[in-house]
Amino acid sequence: MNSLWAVTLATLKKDIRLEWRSKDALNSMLFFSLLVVVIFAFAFDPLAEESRHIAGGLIWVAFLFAAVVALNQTWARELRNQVLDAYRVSPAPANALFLAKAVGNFIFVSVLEALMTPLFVVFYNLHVLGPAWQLIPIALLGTWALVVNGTFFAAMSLRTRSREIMLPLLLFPISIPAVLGMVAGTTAVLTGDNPAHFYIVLLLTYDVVFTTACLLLFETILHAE
Amino acid sequence: MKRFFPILSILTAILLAYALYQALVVVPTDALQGDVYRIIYYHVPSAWTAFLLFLINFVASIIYLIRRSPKVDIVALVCAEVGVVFCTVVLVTGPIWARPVWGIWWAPGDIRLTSTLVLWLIYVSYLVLRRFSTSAQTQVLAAALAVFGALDVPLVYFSIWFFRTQHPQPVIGGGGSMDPRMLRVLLINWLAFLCFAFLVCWSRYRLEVLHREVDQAHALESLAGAGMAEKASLPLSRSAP
Amino acid sequence: MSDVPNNAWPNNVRPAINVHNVIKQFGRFAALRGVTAEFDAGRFHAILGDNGAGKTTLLRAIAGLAQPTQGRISIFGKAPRDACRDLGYMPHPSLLYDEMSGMENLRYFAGLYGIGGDDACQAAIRAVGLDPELPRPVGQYSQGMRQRMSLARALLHDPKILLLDEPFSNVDVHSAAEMVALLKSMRGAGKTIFVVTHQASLLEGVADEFIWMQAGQIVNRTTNARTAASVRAPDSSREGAP
Amino acid sequence: MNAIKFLFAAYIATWVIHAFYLGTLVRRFSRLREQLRELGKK
Repeated sequence: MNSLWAVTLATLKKDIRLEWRSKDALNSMLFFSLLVVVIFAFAFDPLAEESRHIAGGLIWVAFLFAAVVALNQTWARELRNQVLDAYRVSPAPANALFLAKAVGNFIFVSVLEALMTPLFVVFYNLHVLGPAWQLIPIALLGTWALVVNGTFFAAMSLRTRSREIMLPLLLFPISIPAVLGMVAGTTAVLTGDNPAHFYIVLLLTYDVVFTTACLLLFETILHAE
Repeated sequence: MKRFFPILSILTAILLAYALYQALVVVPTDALQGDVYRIIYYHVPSAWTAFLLFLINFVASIIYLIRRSPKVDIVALVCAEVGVVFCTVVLVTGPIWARPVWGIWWAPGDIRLTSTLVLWLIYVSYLVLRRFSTSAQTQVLAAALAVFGALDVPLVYFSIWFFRTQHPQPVIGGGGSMDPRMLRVLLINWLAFLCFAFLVCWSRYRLEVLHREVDQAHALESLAGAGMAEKASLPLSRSAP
Repeated sequence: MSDVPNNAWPNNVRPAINVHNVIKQFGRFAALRGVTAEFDAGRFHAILGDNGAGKTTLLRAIAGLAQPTQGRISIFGKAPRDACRDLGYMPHPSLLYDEMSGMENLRYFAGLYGIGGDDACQAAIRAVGLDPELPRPVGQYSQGMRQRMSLARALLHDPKILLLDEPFSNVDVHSAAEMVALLKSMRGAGKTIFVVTHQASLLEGVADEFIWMQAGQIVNRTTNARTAASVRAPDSSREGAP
Repeated sequence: MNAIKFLFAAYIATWVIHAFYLGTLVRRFSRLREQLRELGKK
C-alpha cells in the first residue's frame, strides 16, 4: 500500500514535470477549447435570453473534446521510446500508474476549466440564478468522471489501430450518463428552475462505480500487449 | 450437433410464420391505436432478445476475464454482434411505431428508446474495438469494455429517467394491463425470435471458429518457409477443409 | 529468492531460465512455435537469427512483456512477472524520457523498484561510464550515450539476469566495443546475460553460448559463433545487420 | 387506415435487417472456405 502511494506520487510529479517542460497537452487543449467557444459563439446567438439554457451543454461539450486531446497526450508520452515497457517490467503496482495518470489529467483538465469558464461567462453573459456553489461539486465530479474513464480507455486504445480516433469512440458512449448529469445539473443551477441534487448523486455514483472498475481492470489492460 | 441445424431451422421458420399469423390475424385490434400497434409483436420481442444477448455477453466477458477460455470469448463476441443486429431492429421499428402514434419520429425524453440507443452505441463501440485492436489479447480488452458497458446500463437508465422529468413527455406510459391474448401472442413471438436468434448465433459461432482455424493455418504457413512445418505444429486443432 | 550467493554462480552452474514449449501467436502470424530450452545461470548467451526469427519475442516473453499463447517460462522457478526484480531489460528503444536528464530518469525508475536515495542511480551511471552530474536531457545525448544510459536503467536494481535486445546496432564501432567490454565485466561479476544481436562477430570469444533461432524455434546451440548458423536451411542466406 | 403502412414498413424493415446480416455471414463463410481451400493446396 505504501509503495502504491509512493509510486503514484513519483509518477504524478514526473508527468507534471514533463508537461511543464513541453506544455504539449495544456497548450493544445487551451487553444482547442478557445476555438470551440468562439465557434459556438458564432453558431448560437450568445446574447439571447435562452443562452442560459444551452450554456451548460456548450461548456461541457467544449471541455469533453478538450479532455480527449489531453487524454491522448498522456499515453503518447509513455509510448515515445516505449517507456511504458520500463514500467511494465518493474515491480511497481499497475494501479499506481493509473491513479497518477488519472489525477494528472484531472489537474490538467481542471486548470483548463478554471481558465475557460470566465471566458464562457463573458461570452454568454451568464449570471447564475440557482445556488452557484453547486456548480463546484458538479464540475469536480463531472471532470473526474470524464478523466477516470478517459485515462482507462486511452490506455486501452494504445493497442488499436488509429488510436487517437478510437478513444472518443470508446469513451463517449460510456460517458453519456455522466455528460447528461453534468449538462443537466449545470443547466439546473444556471436557470434555477429545479434542484441539481439528483445530478450530483448521479455523478457521484458514476464516479464510484467506474473508479472501482478501472482499478480492478487496469492491470489486465496494461499487460495485454 | 450439425444435423440438428436444418431441423431447428425448419422448426424456427414454422414458428416464425405461426407467430406472424397470430400477430397479424388472430389477435384483436387495439382500441386506442388501431392496427399499427401490432408493431409491438416485432419491436418488443426484438428488444428482449437483444437485452438477453447483451446480458449473456456480460456474463461471458466476466467468465473470460477469470478463466481465459477462448470458447467463452467467442460466445461473448457472437452475443454482442447478434445483439447489435436485434438492437438495430428495435431502433428502426421504434420510430416507425412512434410516428403514427405520437406524431413524432423520435422522443428524446423517452427513456426506453433513448437508453436502447445508448446501449446500441456501447456495443457498436465494443465491436469496433474488436475490429481495430492490434493487440494479441484483443479478447481481454473487449471483455473489459463489455464489463464497463454493462455497468453503464443502469446509470444510463436512471440519468434519462431523471432527465425526462424536465422535458414535456410525448410518451403515454405503458399504463394499463395488457390483454392476456395479446400477452400470449407477444410471448409466442418472443419464443420465435429467440429460436431465430439462437440459430443466427450458432452460425456466427461456427463462422468464428472457422475464422480462428484459418488464422491458425496462416500462422503455421507464415513460418513454414524454411521447411519447419513438419517439425512443429500449433496445438489447436485444424479441421480439414 | 536464490540462496546461492552472487559470486558462487559462475562455478556453480544451474538453470536460471526454463522455457517450456512456448508458442506466441499474433493473429495470423506465429512468432514462436514451441520453444523449449534451459539457460544456465552466470553465463553469457547470444541469441542470433534472421529478422523475424522470433528472437525479440522470446526476449520479451522472458521479460514478462509478452504473454505466451501457450507454454510457460520460469525464472528461478518463478513466473516472469514475479521475478521482475531479478530481470534487467534493455530493448532497442531507450525506455527513457527524452525531456529529462539521465539522473532524473533513473531517480524515477529507481522509485518504481522501491529504491530511495541517489546512491544506486549514481552507481549505475558510473558503472556504464557516464557522468551522473550531466544536466543535458537524454534527448540530446548521442546514440552511444543513450544506449549506455539505457543499460544503466536496466542495471539500476542490480538484477541477476540482463536481457539486451540489439545493444550494438546504430552505434559506432568504438561504442559497440565498449558495450561488449561492459557486458564482459558484468558476466565476470556473476550476472546471467542474454544478448539478441545481428553482429555475432562482436561477441566472438565473449559469449559462452550462441543460440541460433529460425522460424520461431531454436535450431542450434553452440559455443562458436561461426558454426551457429551452420544448420540453417540453404534458402535463407541473409546475415549481418541490415 | 394510413397507419397500416407503418405496420408493414416495420415488419419489412425487421426482415430486411436480418437478411442483410445473414447475407454478410454467408459472404464471410464463403470467403473463409476459399482461404482454407487455398491453404490446403499449398
